[in-house]
Amino acid sequence: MSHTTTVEAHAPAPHGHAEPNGFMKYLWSTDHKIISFQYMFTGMAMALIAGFMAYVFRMQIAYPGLNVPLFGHVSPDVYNALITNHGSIMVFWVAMPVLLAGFGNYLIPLMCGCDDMVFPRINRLSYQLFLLSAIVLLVSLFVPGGGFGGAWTAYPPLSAQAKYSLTPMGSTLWVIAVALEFVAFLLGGINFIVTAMNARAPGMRAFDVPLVVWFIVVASLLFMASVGPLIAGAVMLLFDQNLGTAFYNPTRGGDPVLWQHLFWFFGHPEVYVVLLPAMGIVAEIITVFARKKMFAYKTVIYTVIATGALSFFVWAHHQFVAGIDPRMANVFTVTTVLISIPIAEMCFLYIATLYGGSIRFTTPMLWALAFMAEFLIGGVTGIYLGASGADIFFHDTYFVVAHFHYTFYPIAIIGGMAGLTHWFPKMFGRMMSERLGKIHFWGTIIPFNFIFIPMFFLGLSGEHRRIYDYTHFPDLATPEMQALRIMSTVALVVMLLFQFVFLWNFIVSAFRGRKAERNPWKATTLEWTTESPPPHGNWAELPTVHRGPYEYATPGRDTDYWPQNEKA
Amino acid sequence: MSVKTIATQRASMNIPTGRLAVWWVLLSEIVIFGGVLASYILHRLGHPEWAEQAAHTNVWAGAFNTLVLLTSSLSAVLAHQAAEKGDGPKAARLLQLTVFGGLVFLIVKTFEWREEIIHGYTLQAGGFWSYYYTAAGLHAFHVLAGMVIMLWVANTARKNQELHRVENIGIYWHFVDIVWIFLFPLLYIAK
Amino acid sequence: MLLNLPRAATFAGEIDGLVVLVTWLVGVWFFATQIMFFWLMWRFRAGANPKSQYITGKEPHLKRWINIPHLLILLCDIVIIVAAVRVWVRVKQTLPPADDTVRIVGQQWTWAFQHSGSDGALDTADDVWTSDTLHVAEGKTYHFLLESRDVLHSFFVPVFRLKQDAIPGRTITGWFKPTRTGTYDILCAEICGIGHGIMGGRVVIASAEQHAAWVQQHSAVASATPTDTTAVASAGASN
Amino acid sequence: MSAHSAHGHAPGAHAGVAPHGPHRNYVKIWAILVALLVISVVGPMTGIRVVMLTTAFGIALVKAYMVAKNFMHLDIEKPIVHWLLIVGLALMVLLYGALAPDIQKGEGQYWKKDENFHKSFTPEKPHTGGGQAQPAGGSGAGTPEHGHP
Repeated sequence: MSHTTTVEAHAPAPHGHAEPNGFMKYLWSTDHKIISFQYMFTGMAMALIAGFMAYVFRMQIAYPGLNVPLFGHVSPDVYNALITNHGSIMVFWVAMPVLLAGFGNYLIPLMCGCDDMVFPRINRLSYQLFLLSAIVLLVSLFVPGGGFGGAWTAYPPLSAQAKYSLTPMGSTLWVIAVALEFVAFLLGGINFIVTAMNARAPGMRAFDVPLVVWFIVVASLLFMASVGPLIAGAVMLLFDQNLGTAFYNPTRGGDPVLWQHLFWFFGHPEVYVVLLPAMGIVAEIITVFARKKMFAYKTVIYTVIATGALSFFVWAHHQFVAGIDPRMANVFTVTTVLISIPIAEMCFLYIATLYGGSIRFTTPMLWALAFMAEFLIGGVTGIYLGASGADIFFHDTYFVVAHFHYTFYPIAIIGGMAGLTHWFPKMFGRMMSERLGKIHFWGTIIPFNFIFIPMFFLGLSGEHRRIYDYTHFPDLATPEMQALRIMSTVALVVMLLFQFVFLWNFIVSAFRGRKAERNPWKATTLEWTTESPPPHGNWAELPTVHRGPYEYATPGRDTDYWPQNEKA
Repeated sequence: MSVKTIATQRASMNIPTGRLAVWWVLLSEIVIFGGVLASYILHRLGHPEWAEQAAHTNVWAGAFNTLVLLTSSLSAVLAHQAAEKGDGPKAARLLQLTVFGGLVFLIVKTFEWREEIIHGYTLQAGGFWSYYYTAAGLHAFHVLAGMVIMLWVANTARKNQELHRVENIGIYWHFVDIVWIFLFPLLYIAK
Repeated sequence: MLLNLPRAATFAGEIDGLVVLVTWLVGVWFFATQIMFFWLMWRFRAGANPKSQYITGKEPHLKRWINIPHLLILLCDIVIIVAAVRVWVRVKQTLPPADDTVRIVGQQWTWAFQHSGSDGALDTADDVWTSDTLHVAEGKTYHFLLESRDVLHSFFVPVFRLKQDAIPGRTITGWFKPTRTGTYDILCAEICGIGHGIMGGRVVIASAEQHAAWVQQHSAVASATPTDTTAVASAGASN
Repeated sequence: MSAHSAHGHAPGAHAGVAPHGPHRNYVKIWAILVALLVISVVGPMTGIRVVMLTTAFGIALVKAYMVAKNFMHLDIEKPIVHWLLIVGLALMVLLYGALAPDIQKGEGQYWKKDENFHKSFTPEKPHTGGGQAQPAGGSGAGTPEHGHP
């Protein structure tokens, strides 16, 4: 206690002069808020690219052989490169930067009441590595031989040997990009965890920390603990590709299945790495706009930890029919189906939080509620795939595609939108247009369901993934199935068009929107106690915390919210 | 930034921020090396015939390098001791000694590998050799990184600044040492 | 029956049954939760409930609403696990005695099938190699030896509800027993390069007699020509 | 976990130099480590496999433990640190255990590995092989883009 106060006596002093000016301020800043914007804007740009890819290959599926407007003819290798990089980008270059790095960087210091991340320069380095990885990935699309087309899971031998993939440079650059991205997020993750653990405001105990911070910390922890083997595996894959080793080459003593295990040992926790930040964002928003204390705050945290722990024991459900020993599948079925227990508990607690609330349907709240409604669909359809017996049929059909889009879309897009619209006033000091916001919301949610519901039925009729033209398969080329494909493609185009409403709203509001006061939503957490946008260093005098994060409608007070830093 | 952020100087967990961060780094390192070694052990036990490839490794070079790393760990921990006493210059000298140890390690490795490659035991010479060069190479890369950081730490420590960094880089160095302690039997002794 | 997808193998019905079971168990919870969710949204909208209540979540009478459903979900999970494992064991962990055996070889980008021929044994002179078309008899139990020449493939027959990845360097044995005649798709469900989009085949399920006739005819041809795997190339004619 | 109990490592030049318990004789510890190293090198020379394995890996564990305890000062480190290291190691054990049935074993339930499988096939490059083996119009699927770079 003593040292913190003494230190914070000279709080504003360190900064101001420390920062470079002009454009360099944006490019070279160590300020966590700037870095968060860098991550978010890069993520959004990548999202647009991946969205365009989706448009191109969905058009090809719906109208095989058609010259896709704005793109042209889609040959099989181009199609493979598009689906591969759409997946990679959406997971590694959109969901992670926006949700984990973007909101993590922005919220952790502000919600923990400190002036910056604990290692600002490492933080900057992590973004720069991330940017480099993004560039490498984009370059890989234009090298001779074309972009990598072995799917985002990059199973060898296809990914390991150019004579099979026919994309020697593309696959190498893809692996390099992914590995770089991992290193960037390791640096970032260490920063998040240590900041939240060690740099909390005086008086802020572990259970005074807002849920979103808890969730981001757990997510970073999952990432750090699971990505290692895949980094090693990526190095081995690079050697297989370029140095003639045979780690994954069965003809010379290697084993292709090894990569699948290393990949999914990371790949499944990765789902929770991106899910948890979104869940945290939703928790913050629901409590604010329901004017409610989180229902059983501590239980929520325990469920998160349980989910995180369990997520390390389920990875092989991605490999049920991949040639692993069938006896193992039974173990992983049990763990996989059981993970529904903490997740269901978490969803119930969120829903229970609405009970007795006074719900205001602002744009962020709409996104948050939509997250719950849509994610439930993704959650329950996961049971089909976790049940090994059913997965024999469902594995690698469009049922899987629909399922994980019902998890990843709510996570990356709906959760991201919820966060952006909620903290926009704090980030840019101005309010977004509610009207445009709601138009964008409905224009996104409704088409979203029309994109992916048909895919469940396509999957149920046996349609398999990653095929550029179903007319080659008599049983799959029926007019009914083609109609479903066209339906989801049309819905996709509509949804993409509605995103321009958001971009317009975002840009115009950022410059012309109504000025936002410090605490437009009347929220309790610390980030709302400083100006909007916060200055470098966040607070003139760093806050001290007196209570938990969700004191809404506390009995015996005239205001219905009680900021964490307000003296009793 | 010349002046540290306040966040960096807080210690809600009663562990100095830098040291806490190093421990998290080690967690991520454990799983990275764990991935390589697990894959290696799986294949090694699955392929008894690799033993005859492994027979060609140079135990003496490995043993000598183990000695070197153990010794450099000693100088690193002595540097930490000096830093605790607030004797920056001494800490710096000991750190430089540690860096020298790392240098010797890398030089020995270079000659060792040169010999093996000349005799045709290259990265592609067989499954064992692939893992041998990958695991040892990954480790050597960590040694190199540690040396660079350590020189930088020594430079500030010499001016009696940031003495806590001496301990932090020391912890990392000991970890690299421990990794080698396991690589030695795995790659050299087990035949 | 899943939508318009016929069942052509003994275990297809079991897998569909499992899917239906899961749908019931999961569907009930899904709709219950959604209805509750939307009802709360409507009931506690600011208009109807201007002042929110202070609820910590420790209140027993409220906590019950979480705990009881939670236990019930655990029960459903156990049911699902048991059902899933039962089907799995039946399809992947048991090998009923075979009437005939077929070798299935995946390669970029085609399926090659080695039928045992009239002597009912693999790797003999009269084996019939075909590419893209698998010929089987209704009502016979088949063992398949699944192999791959180059990259991962996945042998997927929707009407059998059967899927198994083919891994280079491994031979995976499985089984199926066709239950209705007809010609259906064989797919490759694991991306295997630029030709993945055209890699497929057809399974021809004939009545026992028709199949026997087909075998007779082609075994003769096969035993006439020297049998080694290069026959894959020529045997295309046998479609 | 509470900032109230946070005490002053942080500010000043000595930031983070926690008082590290009783003074240790590091040189002595180093000498023991070297002695152990010698044993682990001599052990294999007996040629007895059991002796070799125990000396090699048993001693590696002891050495690692000593370095961690005395040089990294794990013995007086906060419990959280022990936990995160244990978690990391436990995960690697889990990884090994779960992979062994597939990667280490040569065969399992109804599957077996055959490293020479490719020799049983016609020698030509697999993907062109796939191309040729594809008969014109088999399953109505042409084979476009073959050998297409």
